[in-house]
Amino acid sequence: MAGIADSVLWTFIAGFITLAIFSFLYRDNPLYKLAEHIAVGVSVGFLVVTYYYNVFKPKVWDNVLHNGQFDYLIPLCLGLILFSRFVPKYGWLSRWALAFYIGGSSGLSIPSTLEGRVLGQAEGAVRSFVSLDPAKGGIANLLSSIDASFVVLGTIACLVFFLFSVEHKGGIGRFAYFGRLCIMAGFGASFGYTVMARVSLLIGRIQYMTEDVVDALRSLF
Amino acid sequence: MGFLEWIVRLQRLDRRIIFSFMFVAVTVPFYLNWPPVEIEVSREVEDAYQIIDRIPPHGDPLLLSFDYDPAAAAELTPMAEAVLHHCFSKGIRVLVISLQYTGQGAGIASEVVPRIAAQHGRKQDVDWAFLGFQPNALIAMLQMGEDFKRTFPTDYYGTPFDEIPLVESVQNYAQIPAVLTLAATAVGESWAIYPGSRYGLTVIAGVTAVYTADIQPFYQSGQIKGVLGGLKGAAEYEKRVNVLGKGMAGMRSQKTVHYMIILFIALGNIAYWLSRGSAK
Amino acid sequence: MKTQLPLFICAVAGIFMAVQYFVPAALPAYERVNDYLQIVYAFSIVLGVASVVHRHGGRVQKRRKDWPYSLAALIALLFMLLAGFIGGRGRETLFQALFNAILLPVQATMFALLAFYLASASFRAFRTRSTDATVLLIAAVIVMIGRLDDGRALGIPDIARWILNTPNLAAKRAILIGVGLGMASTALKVVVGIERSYLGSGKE
Amino acid sequence: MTWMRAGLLQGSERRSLLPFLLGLLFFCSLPCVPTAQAEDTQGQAADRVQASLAAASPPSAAPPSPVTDLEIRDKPLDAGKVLLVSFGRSSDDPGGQGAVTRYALLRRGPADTAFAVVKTLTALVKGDRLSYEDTGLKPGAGYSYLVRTLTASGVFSDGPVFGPVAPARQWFFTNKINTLITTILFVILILAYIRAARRGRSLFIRRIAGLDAIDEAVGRCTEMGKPTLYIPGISTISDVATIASLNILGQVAKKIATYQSRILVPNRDPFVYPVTQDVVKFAFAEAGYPQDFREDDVYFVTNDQFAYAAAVCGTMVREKPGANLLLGMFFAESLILAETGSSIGAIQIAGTDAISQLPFFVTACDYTIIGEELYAASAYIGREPTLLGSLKGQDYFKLCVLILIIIGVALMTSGVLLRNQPFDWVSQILKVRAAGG
Repeated sequence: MAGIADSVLWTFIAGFITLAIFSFLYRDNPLYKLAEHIAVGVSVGFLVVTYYYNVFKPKVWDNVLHNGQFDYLIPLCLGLILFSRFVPKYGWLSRWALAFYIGGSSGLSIPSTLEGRVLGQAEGAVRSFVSLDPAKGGIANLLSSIDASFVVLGTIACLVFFLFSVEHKGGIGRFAYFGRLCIMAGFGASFGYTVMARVSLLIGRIQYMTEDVVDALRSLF
Repeated sequence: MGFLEWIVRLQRLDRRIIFSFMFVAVTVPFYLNWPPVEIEVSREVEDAYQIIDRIPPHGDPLLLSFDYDPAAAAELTPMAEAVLHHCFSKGIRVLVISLQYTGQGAGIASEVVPRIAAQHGRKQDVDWAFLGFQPNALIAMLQMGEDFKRTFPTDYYGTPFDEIPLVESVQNYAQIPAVLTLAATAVGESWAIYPGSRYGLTVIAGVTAVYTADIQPFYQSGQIKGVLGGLKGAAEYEKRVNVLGKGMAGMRSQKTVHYMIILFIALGNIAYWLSRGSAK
Repeated sequence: MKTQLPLFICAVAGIFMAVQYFVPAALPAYERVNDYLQIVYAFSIVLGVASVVHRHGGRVQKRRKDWPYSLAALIALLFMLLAGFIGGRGRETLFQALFNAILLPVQATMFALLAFYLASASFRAFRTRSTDATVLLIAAVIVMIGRLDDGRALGIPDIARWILNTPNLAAKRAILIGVGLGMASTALKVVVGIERSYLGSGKE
Repeated sequence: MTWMRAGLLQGSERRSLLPFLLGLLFFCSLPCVPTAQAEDTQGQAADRVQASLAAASPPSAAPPSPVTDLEIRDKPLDAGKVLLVSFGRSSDDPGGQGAVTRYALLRRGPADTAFAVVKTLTALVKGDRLSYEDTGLKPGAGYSYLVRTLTASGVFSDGPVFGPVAPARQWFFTNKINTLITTILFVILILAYIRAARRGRSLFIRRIAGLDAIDEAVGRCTEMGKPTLYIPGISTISDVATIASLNILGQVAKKIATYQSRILVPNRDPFVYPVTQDVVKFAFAEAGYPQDFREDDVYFVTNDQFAYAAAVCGTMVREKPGANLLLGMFFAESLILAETGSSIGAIQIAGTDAISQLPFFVTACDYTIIGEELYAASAYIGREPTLLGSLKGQDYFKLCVLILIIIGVALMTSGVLLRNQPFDWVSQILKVRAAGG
C-alpha cells in the first residue's frame, strides 16, 4: 500500500481530474459532474475519518472509556440527539444540542468581538494629526502628518457613511461621500490583490500539469 | 472608423477565446524565463522574518497553523515551505496544528511538513510535531491558551500528548514565542482577536492575496505583528531566506497576466465610451 | 418544551460564556464547556455531512436525475472510509494519496476557473460607469502594477503602498467596526432568544 | 463548502427512520473497528516515567550539585489552582551538554506525607532558567517543592525544600474593565432600542440611495416590457443578508405587479425557495393582481454553487431581462453572474455584505449597496422591530465610538503641538490588554 502513494499512477489521476474540471470552461459536461461528485464523496470520507481520529476518539471514547471522565457523556448525548433531525416526530430534540452550541459560541463571541474588532480598531484610529519627530526632516514630518490626518479623517468619514440615523444632506452628505470614495479606493486595493490571488491558483494548477504530469510521462518512456 | 468599430464588436467576443489568451499568458513564462522579475522584501514580510528568526533554536517551538483548504494551497503552501525551510535550517522547532473545519488543512500539512523536515534531516516529535486538527477554530485557539494537552489529547497520528518530547515543556501560550497562521478566511484575524487579546500571543499571518488588503488594519494597530500577502509574500520570504520555491517561479506568469488584464480593462472601457459616445 | 427549553439552554450557555470572559475563577468550568462545545460542533458538521450523503442516497434510491453521479459519490465515500480506517493516515498511505490525487486537484482547479472568469469579466464587464467604479479601477490598476514592484521610476509602488496604508486602511477599519457591531448584536439576539431562526429547522 | 452549511439546516421534509438508525449504528460501531495505529493509553506512559526514576541506583559517581535557587509564585489572575515554578540550572549543567541530563520536580501537598515527582524536564532546553506551571492544585492549600538533579547514569541529588506556597483565586480580570464597560453599554443600548421598536416608537432611518436606484431600474425595465431577474443571494435562510434580501424582494415584486410585468427568481437554497414563492405571491395579491403571479417564475435551480451560476447565466441570455437585482450573500461565483448581466446590457443593482465580492459588483453593476446599507434598506422597507431596533442601537453605539475617536485625536494632536508629548488618555482607555496580567 505505502509504495503507491507518490507513483506515476496517482499523478495521472490528478492530471486527469484537473482536465475534467477545466472542461467546465468549455461547457458543463458529464466528465466535470463525475469528477465533482467523486470529490464530494472523498471529502466526506476524509472528514469522517479525520474527525474520528482527532476529535471523537481522543476526546470522547478515551476520556469516557479509559480516563473515567464520565462527564464527557453529556456532549456525546447532545451530539447524538442532533441526529434526531432525521426522525420527523422527534426532530425538535435536536434543538437542545443546537441551542447549547449556538448559545455558547454566541455568548463567547460578544465580549471578544467587541474587544478585538471595535475597541482594538478604535484605539488604532486614535492617532495625532501632526507628527513632530525631530529625527526626520521637516518635509518627512509634513508628509507623514498629511498621511496621518488622511487616515483619521478617512476612518471618521467611513464611519459617518455607515451611520443611518443621520440624513446625508449638505456638509455631512459631502463628508460621507468622501468616506464612500475612500471605500472605493479600498475596494480597488482588494480588486488588485484578488487578481493576484485568482491567478496564483491558475498558475499552481498549470505548474502541476506542465511539470509533475510531464515528468510522470517522461518517466514512463 | 474600422479600428474603433472593430473594438466595439470585440465586446461580443466568445468567452472561450479570452480563456485561451489567459492560458497562453500563464504558460509562456514557464518556458521562456521571461519577463524578468525584481522583488523587494516589504516591511510586513521583514517583520515576520525577524520574529521567526529571533526564536532560539532547540527551544520553545514556533506554532504553525494550517488554517486553509486546497483552494488556497497555491498561495499558502509555498509560504509554509519557505518558513519550514527557514526554521529547520536554523534548528528552530516547529509545532504544527490545523484549525480548518473540514480537516483538509491537516491533510495538506501531513504531506508538506514531513517532506520539508526530511530534506533537513529533522526528526518527528523532536524537531517538529504535528498535533493534528480541531473543527471549531475559535474554541481551539482559546483552549490552547489554557492547556495544549486538553485541546490535543493525541497528535494527528494517534501518539498521546505526553509521549512527544517536543511538547514536554509546552503547556499553553506562555511557552509559544509566536504563532504563524496560514489562513484564507477570517480565521487569520480571529487569532489576533481571540487569543491575541486574551493571552497577549504574538500573531503573524500568512494570508491569501484576497485577504491582504483586509488585514491591514490589524497590522497597523499592532494586533498582528507581521503579514505575508499572497504569492508575492511567499516570493519575498523565499528571497529573504534565499530558497528557490514556487513563489518566485509563479511571479513571472503573474506579471504577464496582470498586464494582460490591465489591457483587457483598458480595451473594454475604450469600447464602452465609444459606444456611449456614438449612441448619444 | 419544544421551544422554551432550548431557549433556556441557549441563554444559560450564552450568559456563562460571556461572563467567564471577565472571571478568572470560572476558568476550570470554562475549559470543560469549551471541550463540550468543540465536540457538539464536530457532531453538527458530521450531521451536515450525513444529510448530504442522505440526499445523494435518496437520489440513487429514486433514480432521480443525475443519480449515477450520486452513486459515484457514495462509492468514493465508502472507499475513502475503508482506506482511512484500515490503511491508516500517515504520509505514505492510500488515504493520503487519495486526498492528494482527487480532493486537492478538484478544489484547487475549481477555484482556478475563477482566473478565467476574471479575465473575461475584465474585458466585458469592468467599466468606469460611475465615479465609484472609476476610482476603484484606477486604484486597482495602480495596486496591480505596484504589487509587481514595477514602474519604480514613476513611483507607482509607493503610490500603491499609500493606497493600501491610507484610504484602504481607513475604509477597512470602518467596515471592521461596523461588521463587529453587527456580529455582536446578532450574537446578543441569539443569546437573549430574540433571534430564533436556528430553531426553525426542527419540526414545530 | 456551502453545501455543508445548506445541509446543516435541512431536515424539515418527511424522512424515513432508516438514516437515523444508520447514523447511530455507524457511530456506535466505531470503537470496535481495529484501529491501525498501535495506541498505548496514558496509563502506560506514566508508568514508564516512574520506572526509569525508581531504577535510579545508589550514587556510584559523584552526585551533581543540587539546584539551589527555586522560585515559586502564584499565577496571577487565575482560578487559584496553578503555581508558577521556575529554577536556575545546577552548576554542573552548562546548558544540557554536561553530566546532568534531567531535572525532576517533586511536590508535597498539605495532605501528602512524602515528596512525589510531578514533572521531569530534560536539560537540553535552551535558556538559563527552566519553568513549569503546576496545575490541578487546591486553592489556599500550602505546597512545598524541591528539585532533583539527575545524570545519565541515574545518580541524583535533591535540592533544598522551598515553600509552602498557596495558590490564590482571583475573581476579576482587572485589565478587562474597558471591555466589561463596553459590553454592558452595548447590551443595554441594543436591548433598549429593540424594546422601543417593538413598542412601535417611530425610529428614523434615512432612505438608502440604493432603494431609489432599484425603483428607477425596475421602472425603466417595465417600460421596455422586459422581465426583471431577482437573485436573493445563494446563502441559507438563517443568513442575515438573505433575510434582508427577502424584505426588498417583497417591495420589488409589489411594484412589478402594479406595472403588470414579470419577475424571475432563481433559487439556490432549498429552504429559501419556498419562502421566496410566498413573498412574491403575497406581494402580487397585495398589489391587487393575484392572477398575474406565475408559479414557475419563482423556481429552484440546483444546490451546486457553480452549476447554479451557469444555469442563471443561461436564463439571462434566453430571457434577456431588462434589470438584474443581485441582493444577498454571494461567493466567488458572483463574478460570472455580474459579467453575463453586463454583457446582455441589463441595468444591474447589486447589494451584499460579502466584502470580498463588492469590488466586482461595483465595476460590473450600475449601482452597489455596500455591507450594512443592505440591512438598513431592509429595515427601512420592512420596519421589522428587531432588525430596526438593533440597527438603531448599533448606530448610536457607532456614534459613541466616533465621538470617542474625535476626542482622542483632538487630545493627541493638541498634546503633540503644545508639549511635544501626546495626551493619550483616550487610547489608554481603549487599549486592549492581555487578560493574564
